Amino acid sequence: MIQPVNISMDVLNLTTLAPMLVAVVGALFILVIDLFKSNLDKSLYVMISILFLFVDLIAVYESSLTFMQNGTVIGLFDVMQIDGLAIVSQFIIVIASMLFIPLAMTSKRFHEYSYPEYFALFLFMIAGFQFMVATDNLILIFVGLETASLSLYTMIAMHNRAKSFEAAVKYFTMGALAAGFYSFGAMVFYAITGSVEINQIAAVLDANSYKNLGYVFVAVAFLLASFAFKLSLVPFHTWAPDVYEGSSAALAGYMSIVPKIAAFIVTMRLFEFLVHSDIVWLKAILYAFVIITMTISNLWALVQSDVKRMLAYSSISHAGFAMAAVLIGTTEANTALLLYWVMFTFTNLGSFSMLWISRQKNLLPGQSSDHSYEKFAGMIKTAPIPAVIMGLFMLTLAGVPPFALFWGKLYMINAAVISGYTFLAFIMAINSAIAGYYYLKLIVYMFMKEPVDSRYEKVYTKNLSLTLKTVIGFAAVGTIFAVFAINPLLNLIGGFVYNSGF
Amino acid sequence: MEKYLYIALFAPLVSSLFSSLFTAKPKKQFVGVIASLLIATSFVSSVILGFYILGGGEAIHVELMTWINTGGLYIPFGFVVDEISVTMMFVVTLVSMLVHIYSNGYMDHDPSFNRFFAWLSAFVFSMMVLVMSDNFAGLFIGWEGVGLCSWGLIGFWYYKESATWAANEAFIMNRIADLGMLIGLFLLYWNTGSLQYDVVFSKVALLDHSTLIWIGIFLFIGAMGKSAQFPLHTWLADAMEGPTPVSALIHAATMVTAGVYLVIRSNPLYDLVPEVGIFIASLGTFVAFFAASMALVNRDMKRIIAYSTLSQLGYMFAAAGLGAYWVALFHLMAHAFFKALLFLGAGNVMHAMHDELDPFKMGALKEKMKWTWIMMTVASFALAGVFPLAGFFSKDTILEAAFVDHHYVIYGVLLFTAALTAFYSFRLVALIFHGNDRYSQFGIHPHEAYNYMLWAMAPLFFFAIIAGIMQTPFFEMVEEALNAREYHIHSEAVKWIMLIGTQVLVIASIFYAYRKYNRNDITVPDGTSKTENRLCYKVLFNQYYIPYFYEEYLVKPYRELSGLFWKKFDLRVVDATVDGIAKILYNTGEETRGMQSGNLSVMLRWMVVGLVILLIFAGAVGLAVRYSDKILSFLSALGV
Amino acid sequence: MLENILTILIFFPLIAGILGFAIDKNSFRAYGIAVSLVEFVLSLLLWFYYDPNIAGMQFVETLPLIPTFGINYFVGVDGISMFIIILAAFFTLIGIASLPKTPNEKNMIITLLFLQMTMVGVFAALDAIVFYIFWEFSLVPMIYIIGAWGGPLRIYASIKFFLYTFAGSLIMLVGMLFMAYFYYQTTGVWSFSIEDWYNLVLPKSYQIWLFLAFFIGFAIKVPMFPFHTWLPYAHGQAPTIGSVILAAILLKMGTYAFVRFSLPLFPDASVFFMVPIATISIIMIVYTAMVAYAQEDIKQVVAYSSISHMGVIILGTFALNVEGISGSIFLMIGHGVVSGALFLLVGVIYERRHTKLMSEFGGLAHVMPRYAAIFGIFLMASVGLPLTINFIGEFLSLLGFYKQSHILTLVAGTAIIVGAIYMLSAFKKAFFGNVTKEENKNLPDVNKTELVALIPLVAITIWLGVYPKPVLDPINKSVTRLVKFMHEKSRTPDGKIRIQDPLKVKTKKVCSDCASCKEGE
Amino acid sequence: MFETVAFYLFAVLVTVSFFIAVTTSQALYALTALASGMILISGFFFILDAEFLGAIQIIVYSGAVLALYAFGMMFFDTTREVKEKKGNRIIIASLSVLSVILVVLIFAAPVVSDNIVANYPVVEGIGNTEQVGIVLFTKYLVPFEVAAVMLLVAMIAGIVLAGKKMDVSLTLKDDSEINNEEKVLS
Amino acid sequence: MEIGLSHYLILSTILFGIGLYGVMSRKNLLMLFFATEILLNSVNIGFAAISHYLGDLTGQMFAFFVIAIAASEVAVGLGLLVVWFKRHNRIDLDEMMSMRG
Repeated sequence: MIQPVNISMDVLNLTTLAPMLVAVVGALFILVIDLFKSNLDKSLYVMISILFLFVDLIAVYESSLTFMQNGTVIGLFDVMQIDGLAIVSQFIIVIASMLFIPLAMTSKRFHEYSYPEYFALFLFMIAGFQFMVATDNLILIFVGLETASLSLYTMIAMHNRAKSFEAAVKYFTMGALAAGFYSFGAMVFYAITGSVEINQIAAVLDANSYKNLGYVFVAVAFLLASFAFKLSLVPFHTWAPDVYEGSSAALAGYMSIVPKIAAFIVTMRLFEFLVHSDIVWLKAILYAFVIITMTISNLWALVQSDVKRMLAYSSISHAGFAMAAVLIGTTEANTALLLYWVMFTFTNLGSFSMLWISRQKNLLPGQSSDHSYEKFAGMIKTAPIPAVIMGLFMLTLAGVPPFALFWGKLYMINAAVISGYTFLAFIMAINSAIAGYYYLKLIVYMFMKEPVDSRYEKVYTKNLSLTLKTVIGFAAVGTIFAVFAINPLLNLIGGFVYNSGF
Repeated sequence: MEKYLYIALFAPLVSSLFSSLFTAKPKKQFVGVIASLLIATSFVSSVILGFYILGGGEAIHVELMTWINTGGLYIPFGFVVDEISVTMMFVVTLVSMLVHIYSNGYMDHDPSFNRFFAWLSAFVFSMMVLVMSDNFAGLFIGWEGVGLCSWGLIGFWYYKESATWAANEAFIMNRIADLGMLIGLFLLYWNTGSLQYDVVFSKVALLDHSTLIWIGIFLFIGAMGKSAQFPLHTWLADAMEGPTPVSALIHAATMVTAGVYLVIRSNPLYDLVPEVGIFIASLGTFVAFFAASMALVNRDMKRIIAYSTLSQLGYMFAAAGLGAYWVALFHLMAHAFFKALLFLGAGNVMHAMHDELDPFKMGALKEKMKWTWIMMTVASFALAGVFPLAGFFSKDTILEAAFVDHHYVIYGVLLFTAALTAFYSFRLVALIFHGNDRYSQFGIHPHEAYNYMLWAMAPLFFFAIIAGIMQTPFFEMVEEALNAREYHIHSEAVKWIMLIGTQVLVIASIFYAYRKYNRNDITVPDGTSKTENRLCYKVLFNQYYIPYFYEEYLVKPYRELSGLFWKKFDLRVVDATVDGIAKILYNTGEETRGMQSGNLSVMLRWMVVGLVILLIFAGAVGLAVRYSDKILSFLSALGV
Repeated sequence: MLENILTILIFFPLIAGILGFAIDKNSFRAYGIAVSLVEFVLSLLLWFYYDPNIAGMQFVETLPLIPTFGINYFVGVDGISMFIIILAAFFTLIGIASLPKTPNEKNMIITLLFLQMTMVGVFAALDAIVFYIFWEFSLVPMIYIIGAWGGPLRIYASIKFFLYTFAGSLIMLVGMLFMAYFYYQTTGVWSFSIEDWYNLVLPKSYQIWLFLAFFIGFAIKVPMFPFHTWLPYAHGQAPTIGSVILAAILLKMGTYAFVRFSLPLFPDASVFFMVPIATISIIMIVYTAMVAYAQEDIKQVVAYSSISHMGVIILGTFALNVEGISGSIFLMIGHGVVSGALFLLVGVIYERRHTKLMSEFGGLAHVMPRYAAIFGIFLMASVGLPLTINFIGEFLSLLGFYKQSHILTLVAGTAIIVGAIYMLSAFKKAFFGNVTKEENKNLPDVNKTELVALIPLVAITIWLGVYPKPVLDPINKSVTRLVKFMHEKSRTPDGKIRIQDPLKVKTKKVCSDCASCKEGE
Repeated sequence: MFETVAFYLFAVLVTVSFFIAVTTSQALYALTALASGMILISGFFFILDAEFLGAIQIIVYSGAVLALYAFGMMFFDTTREVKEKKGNRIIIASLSVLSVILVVLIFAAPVVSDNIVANYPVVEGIGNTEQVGIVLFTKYLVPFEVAAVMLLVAMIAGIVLAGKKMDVSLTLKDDSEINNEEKVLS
Repeated sequence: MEIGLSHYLILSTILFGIGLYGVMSRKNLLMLFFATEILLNSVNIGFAAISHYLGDLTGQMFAFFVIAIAASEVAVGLGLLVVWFKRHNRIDLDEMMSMRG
């Protein structure tokens, strides 16, 4: 007979759901407002989103306090798992979102911002990512991932021009394939462990001492393929440049940060025990992934003629760089990954915002893409301050100290060094050097060349508004003074990561 | 007495700095006068010091300040006035003073009159530092300083290609030797812990013999450069591109003798290594003959005198090498007088002949330039070593020394060279002053030099005649410092035979020279005469083809190799490698970017390919699991 | 104030530069001169209050930056670094003061001020990461100077410069991280302080690898053969001021780093690599001197001569004794002054004729006598004439290395010959002979602005050549400490022999050949 | 025995219909084949005692998904032939076959089922639907709700993307143009 | 012969392979989406089978969510196709090559 379900609310730990719920409620709230009064200005929605995200942030903060007291909180039938990784990554997700949403407040009007639904989708997406990182249940991960992805596809397409449709379709189709991979991988794990929870999978595999090695291989291969798609590791990266180019710069920047950190968290959860299980195959595979991704995407970035595509390839390379942390798998490495990503958030926020403010509606004469290098030629002469700021972000991306990303790189390489991955550290260093070229190329165009066409000089700040200025200023300050934030961040992240057992 | 030391040392510096203030200005007569006065001050001080030392005074030793002090190395600006340095000071300041005075006239019409005095005084200062320093490093300062001034003065007429070329050649050749000298200094320092003469010489006896030999050789290499010994001799003849007073001062009387001075100064060292001494003496003898032979046929008045200088330097080295340091020093002094006189006389002739140097184009100048003729003739007699002029005393002693020490080959060669010396000296005198006048066909109207120029030459004339009587007091003075001894040939008869034989030989040479060149049918050689086409003549005239050899086999290859290194190696190999790496990276990107075809199907296929690769790898590993140990060890080598 | 003087020295130009954005561009030069003058005076204060009797670090400041990871803002100077800092301040001052008319003058001066910050920072940093920050950041203003104001190939040159040095220093960074990790393993504490690292004694095999990692970074910066090819481009394309700073200060970063890092951290590896590095130095000296001889562009001659001189500096550094290292440090200063001055001089003529090809000149001594005289002075300093600043450094470097290898020193000593060859021939081509080109007939001689820059340099060249004591003494003191320290730290027998205790050497030398001492060895 | 026969029957049928679905060039055939394959798959679910899933499969796929596709086909006018290049068939086929073979090789080995604890065991005597319901609303409550959000997102996406407002792109228009139009509208 | 879990898994794999083939070969976007449905369905069979053989309901849960996800994807995918089709009047993916390199 069916027993009545009788569970006390305390055990459920409903607070674990709070942050995501806030986001969902915010999205619904926006939809409801639209029901009552349409044609409201985008600024309203932006601010509402930020407000809800702020509440979301507070909720995350609350859960972080709980974590600091009680350790990992498990809620809602063990589905929600709020550990340090979840908290840190939620911080990153929410804060990054708060910083990226205001980019909607351009002085020019773009199609997607005329929809309140856009902001609703944005919040749904955030909720999806938050679910992804706050659980170790493969089902919830899958559902959260799809929620976020579907929102993202739609938002890309809402930019409403041929390239953005193309981008959305490509992303969508490949995402569907990746979803297939994911589910197949999950199925195989389920077959050998009878569970879809990562902890359980690990426990069972351990207890069986990996007897079903072939099955594990298949499962890992499929899951890795699907996450490699999300993380844009070569050769699963092919969507990234096209999608970045097709979507608005604001969204492209967002895509380079938030979905990836969510995917990284899941990857870390999934591979942490596998990496430590002495499966040589997995290590070798990850090693190859990391090195190939870092290197070859760098080489592709070298030959780009469009800044946004270049940044897309550079993001791929950075993802490869961060992926090294998963390979290394130590606490230091995981901490380094998160630190790297925090730094990367600020830097990419800045650089994509700079692209965003220079976005023009129609292509300039003689240009084949939105942000070709030539467009920036001689920028120092016509728009010195934006040029300096853009240069700053490029230097940061290249890892020139003392700017933000340098510290990320430092810790990442250090993590490799202390775990004995000398060769990897060496490759990382070499790749950073190669990467210097294409970032420098933009600086060269901006600072050392003469403007090609006097018409260009107006475009650099065409899209600028006070809000965007603020965001860019925030990013710039963040990158310049990152050095002072490293120590607290390091302690914080390190503590969270260590106490979650990673 | 110290103040005289400082005056002697720094008066030339003041003179140089003062003159250099006016370098960019047109000629100022007072510059020359003041410079000459300051050098005269220096001379007077030197004389005072000389008398002090001559009177048995203690050597004066001062330390001005620290120069370099690091690690175990301590080098002060220290100066010493002892028997050796005071001799040199006397010679240097005397000749310099006279040359300064003389130059007032000689450089009369030169637009760079002021600059000339700046350089010239700077040279005197450097020379004084060289001879007065109490350590090897200070000597090296002066050493390089005189090199610099020599560069500036040879290339004084910098618009002349040949002059600047000669200047650079002199500088670079000297540098080659300086390297040897530096190595010598390093050896001294690391073996004795100091570069001070007194410390070094007190410790040389403790060093092992091979080290000493090396030190001796390297120091002598330094001396070879400055004193233009074979094979570094070519610069001296080319240095005659400079103004003639410069040749008189630097390339006859002072700088070129610095090498001899070094050997004399290092006598405690060379005493310990007689092997090196023999080598020095042999080389000196060789150079004496070698240079004299080239002087026989040369057709450039100044070059002839330069070769004679070279030859006489050979004599000095021969003496120094044989341990007869005091003889070498004495010859150095005597040589300075008559050779400077000879050069200044040549300067007069050049002035008169509008810088014509070929003696074949002169002739019969004795009527027009009586005093010059007299002085040059006397100087030539002195050079030839005719009794009772200066050269007789100094040169003859060298011969005696060689004979007494049983170095008969050296003796023989030197004796023969003495005859050659007499011949080329009077070949020159005869061609210039005697015979028919051949200059008028070139439209030249010679005249005697200014009186004060002649007066400036007078003291040299005087010393060239009477220097012989200074031999005994000089000997007494340096007896202790240089461990000097008289050379006495055992048998009185042998002694007289030698003396008279030498004189006869010399005078015979002189007569031969006169007979051959004091003729009225002498014409300007045009390369057609039989003599000129003789192989022997050609070899000598082309200086044994040594400059040609240097140009063809050293300079040219160096230039070509440099070009090769730059164009072929640096740009094509080293730089191209770096660029090549960058290019390979870039091209790899360019080649493989086709992977991003933009076609969705292809993108999806890439994803599947990735998956299949993962699976294949999985399969491969699954098979290889049993070899996991080996794989593990391989990967751990990679740092996994 | 005095306690924080280094911090002020480092960040004053930065702040001044940032404030400078607000200043009108027509009045900017005065501002630049004022700022750099203040900086220079401050650096002189540093010297004034420097206690020459203390060999160790002075004016030390510490501020935790990332204490968890042992990264601190930790600065200080000793005799080795102080004078290069002063030189940096000095060259910035005269660089700005003698700046010819430049487009975007304001940007240029601000960039120079930024550059100055990094230069001072590199030489003052005692924390590896802080050092690295300044080291890397110095590239940024430099590429801007080259790339924005340079010649036709400026972009190629600046990219090459940046990437080359960037790649090298990243490998160096890996080395630093390893070093810190070893320190952590030994002590359980993270630290990037160089002074802490000094206390770490590593096995020779570790030392060798770490030495190589550091070496790549330093060697490219120096630049050592065969990593030198960026330099001719950078110099050839850079504007005068860029070349001056590059040659005078930036190149010294590499050689300084050898003294600061490689020698004391890896004494055994230094001994191990002494001969190979000396060989490279010799190649640098002779080979680049020959390449310099083949140049047609007078600036390239000076550029290649820089490489050649850097060879001597490296050689002196790896003499591993007080004489050699002091000499190499003194030569850093000397070469800074002289090559900086030579580049300034080349700039003077470039301003007038907009060409640097020697074939375009000839007979300049006629039309520009003062210019020729000053050029001649620096020429002679460059070939290492005694009583000029370069001689002391070169002499001591070679002297020092002679202790280690006689043959190599003999070959390296050809520096004084080959140096004279290319320098004199260049001088001859440009200055001697008759004026053949019509354009050259009426060239104005050096003007007051240029003299303002050149006269002090002449003064320094001769002053320090005649009386190096004020500079050499502190250097000597610090170097003695360094060598003594290396001697104590070295673990291999070879190291003990090669690196002799500087305090004992003196006594031993007196009786170096008597039997009793030989038995003792 | 029945199970075996049914398995093979369904397996063959599903494979064939899916194969047709991916190879035929006629969209209508493909859709029909897909639909039949979907429905046949539910047969497996019934065999495997997952009646609830079987029902959902039929309802969702043939009811919703295929209806949507059918609508799409009409909208997109798929009677028009899309040229399908045949060039790379071999690569594609070999890639898929290779992946299948690799996985199948591994799957041929039986699963070792040690240490597996059924977290939500199938209880005898209770209908599959009830069981599923219990698990779904306890353990999988959160995913369920998130799935609801996901469907909402999909709905919004569908509405927004297919909506009329997308026909005119503000992104491509100049701001002045947009403002003018708005004035006209108001 | 007893039908074991392996049979189902192999069937699932084969169907997955068919799906992969479709995904890679289809140029008509609509038909490409069919293939993605096949991928997900093949996995569902596997889940149901495992669930059956383990006697555990989780597999069915997973399959349930997969179905939900498939349905959502269809909605979004069709929406994207609609906007694309409105602009270009065709849904051939070879037309979609404006971004490359």
